Amino acid sequence: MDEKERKQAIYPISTESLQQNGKNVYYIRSVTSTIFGVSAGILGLESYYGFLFYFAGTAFVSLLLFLLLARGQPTEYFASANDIWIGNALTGLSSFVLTWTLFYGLVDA
Amino acid sequence: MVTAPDLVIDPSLRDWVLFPILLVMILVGILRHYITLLLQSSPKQLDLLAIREQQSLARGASLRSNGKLIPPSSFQSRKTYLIQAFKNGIFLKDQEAFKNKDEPKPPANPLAEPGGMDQMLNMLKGNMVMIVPQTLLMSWINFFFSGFILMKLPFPLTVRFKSILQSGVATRDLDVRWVSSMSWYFLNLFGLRSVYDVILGSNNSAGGGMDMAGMNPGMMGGGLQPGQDIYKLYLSEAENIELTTHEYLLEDIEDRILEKYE
Amino acid sequence: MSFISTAITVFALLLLFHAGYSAYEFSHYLKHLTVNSNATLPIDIITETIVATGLFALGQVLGADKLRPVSFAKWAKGLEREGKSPFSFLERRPGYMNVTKLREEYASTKK
Amino acid sequence: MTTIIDTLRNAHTTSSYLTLPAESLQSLYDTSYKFVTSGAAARSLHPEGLYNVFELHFFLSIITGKDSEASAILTTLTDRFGQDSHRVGVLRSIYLEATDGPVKALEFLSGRQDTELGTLKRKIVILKSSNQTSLYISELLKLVDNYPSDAESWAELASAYLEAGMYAQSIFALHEVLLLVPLAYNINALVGETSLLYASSLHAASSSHSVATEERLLEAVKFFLRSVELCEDYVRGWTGVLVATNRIAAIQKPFSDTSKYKRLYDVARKALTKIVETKDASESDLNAAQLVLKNY
Repeated sequence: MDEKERKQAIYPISTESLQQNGKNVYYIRSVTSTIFGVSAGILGLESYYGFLFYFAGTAFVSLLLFLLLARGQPTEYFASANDIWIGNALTGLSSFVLTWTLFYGLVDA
Repeated sequence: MVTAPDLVIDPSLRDWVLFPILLVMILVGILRHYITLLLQSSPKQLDLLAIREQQSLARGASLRSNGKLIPPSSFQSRKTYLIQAFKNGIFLKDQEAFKNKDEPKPPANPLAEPGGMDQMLNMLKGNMVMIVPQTLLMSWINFFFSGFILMKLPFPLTVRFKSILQSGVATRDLDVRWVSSMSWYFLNLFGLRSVYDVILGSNNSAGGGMDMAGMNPGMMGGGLQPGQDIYKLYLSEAENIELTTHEYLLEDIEDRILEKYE
Repeated sequence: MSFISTAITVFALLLLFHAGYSAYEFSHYLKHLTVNSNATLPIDIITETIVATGLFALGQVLGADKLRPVSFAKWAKGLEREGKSPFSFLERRPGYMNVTKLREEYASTKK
Repeated sequence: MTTIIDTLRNAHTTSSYLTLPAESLQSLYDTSYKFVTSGAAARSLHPEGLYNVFELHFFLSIITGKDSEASAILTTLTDRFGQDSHRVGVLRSIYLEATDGPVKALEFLSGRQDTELGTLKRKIVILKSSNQTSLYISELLKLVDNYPSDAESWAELASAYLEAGMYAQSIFALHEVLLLVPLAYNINALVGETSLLYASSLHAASSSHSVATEERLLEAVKFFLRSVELCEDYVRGWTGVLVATNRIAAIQKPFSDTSKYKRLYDVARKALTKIVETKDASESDLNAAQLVLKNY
């Protein structure tokens, strides 16, 4: 048994918590990206600007998650700090494209 | 500057094609979620000896992984007991067959095992719920809504997508951004996941696909392939246990605590 | 979801709806008045949309369930305080409950 | 709404209804009654969650003596989940046990499939009420032989052994629970408590200090410490450490070096005092901590 394994056995990590937190973040990501798509459609953004808007929005949500949900200490709640910044960043992309297309067409009378 | 006259799409296309497809796809997803819930059959009841046969194997595994949490003497007595029990096959369901184990026997048929049949049926059900509605939807859209342009994508795509996105539209030089109903269907197929998340909660099975494997309880728990010779598994488990050395995790716990709190 | 986060989310959605409708009307007028059809969206609609989007994200994050500590010991402490220990079933053992005794105890304390 | 669901779900998963005082039971019953009869349950829960809430309501009704309500909810459950559902069968046997007596319940249970864990457990429980401890233990042993991965049964076996005064066997069964549920800090503390009892009985039997007694005490400390390691500020663990180290300190001529345990005693005292001062625990835990701090 190596040192890392031993440490893990002494102070175990709650996988349930990890999963629950992951699910939490995933939900927020997918709901917000749907709304980002609506906004991008309303603004009539096209090609690169739309995707830029998505990534800007995602970064904003990451910031909110970092400040409000994790209270500045992502390692308390996630396996690594990256999980809050980069993790799940692309999960909402397909939903974003869907609502973006939809509202892009709807707003254009 | 005079811009080239843009294509103008009839608003009734929006009302009678765009929205219906969206609505139908959302409803189908919700329906699929509930059908999957209904189809989830509880694992078939095994008889008492079969349960014992399977769970005993798990007992060996938990001794190996968590044995460090119990004192050496306690671990040792379990170790001796389990190795003996596994080697003598006392957990085996079919003691008669074990005694005659040197005689050759016909290979087991995986379908004859009740567990195996069940697993296959579950997988089949899962696939059916996935595939049937998709096929129906696609042919529905192909039949009723093909041959015209439905909408404009807000982003350009390469010409390579033309044949897929403008299927049924016989205009050769049309910009790829103008797409047909089928593209709208695909957008929905991939993008509706988060809509389902909002409506059905984040643990739904409306989107099918990704978490399908997790839905089948039979596939997760068992780890036991039907038709496998369980005695061989016992022997290898006995060997694994024998190789396990005991490192008592509580050996120096006093020092750990003192170090942490003093 | 707390009241504040729900309020923010609803307000953001209303704002977004308003912005969307305005944008629709705007493009409607553009087409019918046949003025310069290249005109960009008015700044107030753009601002409204972006503010609504930001507010929505804020509402969602505020309304999200609290995160759980990854360290098992810390998480267990919180559960223990609220009487939600996931292992209490091992000592209460519902499968082996003695229903007659429980009923007698309840009846005797009620009297 | 969500808080009501949370309360009920929590009561179900922790089985708190088995240990609550009468007035809390009554108020919990009122909550679940309102929730179940309002029809909100069917709308806001998935089948599994719905079943759990109904089951909780059944238990609350039967414990608080509302037999007609229990019967009604049992009918609802049977209609919804079918006559053959194992869990509903278990509930029916509990209902029969409470209203018509154990004989009727046993009769009903013997008509059910005998491979279902819940059904087997109920059969054994009815044996227990006939006060035959040795028979009870041997039946439990048969059960854990068939279902070695059911932690609840191992824990029940441990408590049966404990009642019979067979401490070594009780600890053995608890070790098995730990192998299955390695993070169960409460079981770690329980091993500690059982070891303490074991040490007392050994001490009483030999009337002088023995190696065996001392070993039990040292082991008790280890398991109490482990429970504190798994659950920060675990009052039950710290009080255990305090009591056990206090008893080690009282040994006249220890066989091993016990200087470490004096330090552990101080650590435990400090930790408990801090918990009491900052009120960083549930009320019952705080009371327990204060009591132990005063007496040891």
